[in-house]
This record gives sequence, structure tokens and C-alpha cells, in this order.
Amino acid sequence: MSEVATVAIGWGLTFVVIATYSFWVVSRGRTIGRELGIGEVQQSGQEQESDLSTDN
Amino acid sequence: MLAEVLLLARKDLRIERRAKVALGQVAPLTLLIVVVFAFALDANAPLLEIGAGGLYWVAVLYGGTLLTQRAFELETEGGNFDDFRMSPIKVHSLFLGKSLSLFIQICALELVLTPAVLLLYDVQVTDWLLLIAAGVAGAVAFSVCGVLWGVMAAGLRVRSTLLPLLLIPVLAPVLLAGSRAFETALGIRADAGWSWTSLMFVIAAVHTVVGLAAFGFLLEEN
Amino acid sequence: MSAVVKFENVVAVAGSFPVLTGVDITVQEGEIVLLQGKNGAGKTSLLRACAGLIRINDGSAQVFGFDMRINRQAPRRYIGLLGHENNLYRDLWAIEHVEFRAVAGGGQRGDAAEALARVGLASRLWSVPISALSAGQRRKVAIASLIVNRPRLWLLDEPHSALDAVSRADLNAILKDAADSGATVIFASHEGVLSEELSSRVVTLRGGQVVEDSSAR
Amino acid sequence: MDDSKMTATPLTRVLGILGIVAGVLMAVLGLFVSPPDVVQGEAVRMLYLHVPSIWIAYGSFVLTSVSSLLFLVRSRRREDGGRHYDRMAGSAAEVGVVFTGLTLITGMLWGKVTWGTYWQWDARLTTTVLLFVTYLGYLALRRLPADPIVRGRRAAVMALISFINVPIVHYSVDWWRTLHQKASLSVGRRPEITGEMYWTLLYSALTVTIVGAWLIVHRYRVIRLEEIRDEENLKMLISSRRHERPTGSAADGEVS
Repeated sequence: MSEVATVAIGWGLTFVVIATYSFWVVSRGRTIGRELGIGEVQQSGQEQESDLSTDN
Repeated sequence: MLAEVLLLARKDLRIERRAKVALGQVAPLTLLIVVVFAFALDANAPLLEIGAGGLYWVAVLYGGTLLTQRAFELETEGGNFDDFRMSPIKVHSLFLGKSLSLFIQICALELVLTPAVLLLYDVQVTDWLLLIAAGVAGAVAFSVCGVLWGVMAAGLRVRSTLLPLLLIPVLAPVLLAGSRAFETALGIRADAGWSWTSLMFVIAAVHTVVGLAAFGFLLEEN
Repeated sequence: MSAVVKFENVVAVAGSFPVLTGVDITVQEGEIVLLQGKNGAGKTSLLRACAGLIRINDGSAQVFGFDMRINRQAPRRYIGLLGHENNLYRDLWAIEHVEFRAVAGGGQRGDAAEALARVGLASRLWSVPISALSAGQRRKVAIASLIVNRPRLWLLDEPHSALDAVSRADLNAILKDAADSGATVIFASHEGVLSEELSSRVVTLRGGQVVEDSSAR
Repeated sequence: MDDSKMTATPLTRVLGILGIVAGVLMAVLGLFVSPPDVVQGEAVRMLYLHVPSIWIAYGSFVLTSVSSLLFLVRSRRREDGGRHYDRMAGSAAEVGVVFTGLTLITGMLWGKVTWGTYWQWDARLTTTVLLFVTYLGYLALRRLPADPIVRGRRAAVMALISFINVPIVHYSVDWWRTLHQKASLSVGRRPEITGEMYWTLLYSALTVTIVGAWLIVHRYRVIRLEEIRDEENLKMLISSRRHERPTGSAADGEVS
């Protein structure tokens, strides 16, 4: 594997990892936020129960 | 204080004498590991001879982890730590007592394992004193770290998988030092065996101090 | 007489489940209190809260005057807890187990024999591994382990379970003696009828709260 | 602490945009503008990723340990019981683990090109992989459902003990490898970093710090939202238990 290829892979992989992790953090924040913000009003107790079990 | 430590250790060792888990199950299991290593390495004599020190300590690490789990398993008979926490024995004595009984069991394990490795891997001991010192140092470090990390994981549901995950990274330097010390004692390489042994004692000392400080805290928090 | 146990609106959580949801109870010295309630009503948790084994999330809780939210280990040396399961070392003999508990609590080895005799365990069973004993006999060993340290507060979770009629009478006598000599007894039990004539007071729990408290006196 | 339902706020938006712009600039600088090394050639460009990631990883773990210490010491005095420190410790640890992973990846790739092997048991990388596993254990311990304070205390003590362990691991691995290297010819000396390379490296470190900080703030807020959700579920559970009917109750059969 030539040097240039290695550098390309190294940088590519790094950006991908950081991007996916950032996306995961923000989207997780948004889903829980939405669940708290709007969640209590419409969702019945039962549905919230299932959310709880899937999450932690 | 000493009386309580001996009381607890004697209780653990009497249970061990009755149940024979350490010598009856864990020791044979580690012997099996030593044999299986030979299968894995195709009984390649020179390779086994060079690896003898390291493979020995991997087997002790495995056996030590099982003995640590066993040490806390018998305290949580009813599934919780209540009686252990309610025990009027002072917390420091609980920590040292548990460490002492685990230390003695690991030494017994090593007494069984050393001849097996010497015979199976066909290695001669050039420095018996260093071999014994390193064995004891490793046992002390293993037992103290085992009790400290054992109490952190013991009360939890997933303890059987969490304990090795927490314990083995901490014991990695001990395994490293033990292997190098044994290789010197077995004449496989000229290395600073005694420095590695003293490193193991330093690690054991650090964890003893940390254990005395944190054990009571961790016992309450799970 | 100062209150041995004083709980006001105590809330406690185990894991992520609220086991106590606002408990108010005061127990004086020398009382024998029966805790009644369905499975899951919070009986065991209340006993463990008195023993300082679970964290109090809300409300105020005092045992022997110690604030359980600051230092919940403090009163433990005065407390004897008999758990739902007997936390026994199954590989030890009955006498060895009780001797260990006796010496650990600062007593003498000899106290063990006396305690085992009092709970009515036949002496030929003393040097038999606990794993070989029946459920009733094991319960007696657990009770003996509690008696041997002569605690001032007895916390018993279903003490009569697995005991035959004779042994239950023995246990009731032991509890009465303890209360008469100044100890305080709180025990949880399903068998309402038998235990009521023993206890001076019946407290009913539901949903992690005290819903009835018949101070009989 | 604002109770924003989402994790984004003006501060993080600015930080986020800054991070992205700086990142692009870093790529341009690191990949094209800065000169190749006289010895390693293009491979030296891995330097701009590898060194900053190690820097941020260790920094995050220091932050975790400091927060853990503050949580243990200060928890009584703060009205939120020090949970702010616990959340900080948790978020910094997770971000630290991500960057330790990146350190390992970039380290191995760089090693492949300069030393010809992905894993050369070099002292620093070996210590890093032990650190990686240690903090994976820490995150596993944090995931166990428990009362936030109990979980926080347990995790805090583990973080501190693990932190005490870092020098032990570092020393023993270093000593082990230097013994070994003395025997074999030591290859892959550090490239001299001067001029443009030096500034690029410094700039990269700054960029990665911004990205790291942005991640920690967001991760902190996610933990905070999780705690709010757990608290609300707890209130719901408490109220449903209080309204249990005497006969067949709604919440029947759970552990007493």
C-alpha cells in the first residue's frame, strides 16, 4: 500500500469516525429531546414504557 | 484488626477446604490451560521453552480471575451483599482478610502449576530464589487487585463478564513483569528479574493503599 | 424513650425502581411491629432501609438517632438482619457458621452453642454442613446467627417461613424475650393470623407506602 | 444549566461551525500545503492526525479523572449532588475512548508505512491500547442501570483508580520495550518537525481540540437528557405505585 493511499485511508477513516460519532450524539439528543418535549402529551404510558426498555 | 483479618481468612480457607473449588476445580483447569497451550503451539519445544514464563502467568491470571469471582460468590450466597455489609468486622479487615485468603489460594495454585510448566515445557530453573520471589510478588498483586476490582463488580448482575474486563487491564503490567522475571529465573534470557519482581511488589503496594481507601466505599455503592 | 426508628416520607430507589414511595413510621424501643402487605409492597425494602442497606432518596430517616442520609452504616452494629434468603456459608458446619458470626461480632465462640440450643437445633446437627440441612433447620441457623450478637434492633424478613409449628412457638418466645429485655423487633410476615397475637402493632404496606398502622396499645 | 430539549444551543452551533471550517482547512493544510518529510515522504501527514488524537484522548481522560475527583469531594455541597461533574466525567470518557480508537487506527496505519508492520509493540501504542480497554470497562460500568448517585460514585472511584494505573502501565510497558529495542536496531526515529510542518501540527491540534470540546458538550447534554427522562419515568413509576388498588393492582408482581 503506497504512502499516499495510507494517508488517504487514515484521513478518510478519521473523518468518517468523527462524523458518524457526532451524528449519533446529536441524533440521540434529538430523539430523547423529542420524547421528553412532546412525548408526554400524546403517547400513552404504555408506549413510553417500551421506549424506556429499548433505550438503556 | 489482625485478629479480624485472620478470622475472615480462616473462614474463607475453611470453606475452601470443604468445598475444594480452588484446588479441586480451578487448579486442574489451569493445568489444562498449560496443556492446551502446547496443543496450540504444536508442542514446538523451543517455542514452549521461550514462552514458558509468559504462558505460566497467563494461566495464573486466568485461575486468579476465577478464584476472585469465587471469593465474592460465597459472600453473596443469597444474591446480595447484605450480610457482608452488616458484618461488624471493620471494612479494612474485610479487605485484607479477603486478600489474604485469595493470596493463599493463588499461591496454592502456583505450587501446582510451577512443576507442571517445568516438566511439560522442559525448562530448568537457574535461580530458584528469584522464581519464588516473583511467584509470591505476583500472587500478592493478583490477590489485592482481584479483591479491589472484585468488590466493584461483585454485587452487579453482569459480574462474571465485567470483572475480567475491569481486572485484566490492571493486571497486564503484573503479567508483563512476572513473565520477564520468570524468564530470567528460568535462564531463558538475561534480564533484570529482580527489578521486575520489585515492580510487582510496588504495584501490589499501590493497590493495597488504594484498596484500604476505596473498599468500604465500593462495598456500599453496589 | 427515644424512637428507635423514625421515618418521614421516605423515598428509596433500588436500581431504577422506586421500592419506597413515601413511608412514614415511628417505632419505639421494646415494640414488636409486624409488617404486612402483598409481595412487592415494600416490606423487604423497608427492613433493608432500617438496616441502612439502601440509599434514601428523599424524606428524613433516623435509626437510633443516626441520620440515615448522611451515615447509613452507623447504626449497623446495633442491628441484626435476617434476610428473605438465609445468607449462610453452605459449606461450613452449622456450629462453625454461628461461631464465626459470634466472634466477628465481638462475642465468644461459646455463645454459638447457646444460640443454637435456644433456637432448638438438635446438637447432632451442629457439625453437619449447612448444605445438608433442611430449609427449616437452615432458618434456625440463620436465626441463631442473629441472636448470638444480641442486637438492639431485630429486622426479620419472613422469619417464620419454613418453620414447623413447634419452632414457630420457640421463635415467638425468643422474640418476646428480646422485646422484654429492651430490644425492638420489626418483622415482615405473610401469615397474618399467627403473627398478630405476637406483635404489639401491625403496619400494612402497599405500593411502597404505609397505608395502615394499628398502634394496638 | 438550560433545560433545552435538544442538545444544540447558540454556543454549540458556533463551536460546531468553527469545528467544520477548521477541519476543512486542516485537511487542506495537512494534505496539500505542508511539505512531505525528507525521510518518510507523504506518510508524515499521518502525524497531523495521530499526535492530536493522542493529545485529546489523554486530555479527555484527565478531564474524566478531575471531574470524578470533584464529584466525590464536592457532591455534598452542590445542590444537584455533584451530578454535573458525573456527567462531565461520563461524556469526557466516551469522547476520550473515540479519540483513543482514532489514535490506534492512525498509529497502526502510520506504522505500516514507516516500519512495515501494523503493530510493532511500540511502547506508546501498547500503553494506548491498554488505556482503550480500561476505559471501555469504565463505560461498561457506567451503563449498568442504577441510581445516578450510586452509579456516579462507583464510576468515579473506578476512574480515579484507573488514572493511578496509567503511570504504572506506562512505566512497565516503556521499560519492557526499551529493553527489547536496545537489543534490536531502533527504527523510525521521530521526523524533525520544523517550519510549516510545525504550524500545521499545531493548527491540527487546535482543530481537534475544538471538535473534541464540541463533542463533549453535546455528549454531556445527551446524558443530561437521559437523566431527565429517567427521572420522569421514576416519577411516573412512583405515582403508579402509590395508586395501586388493594385487589389486583396494575403494577403487580414486581420485586418488592
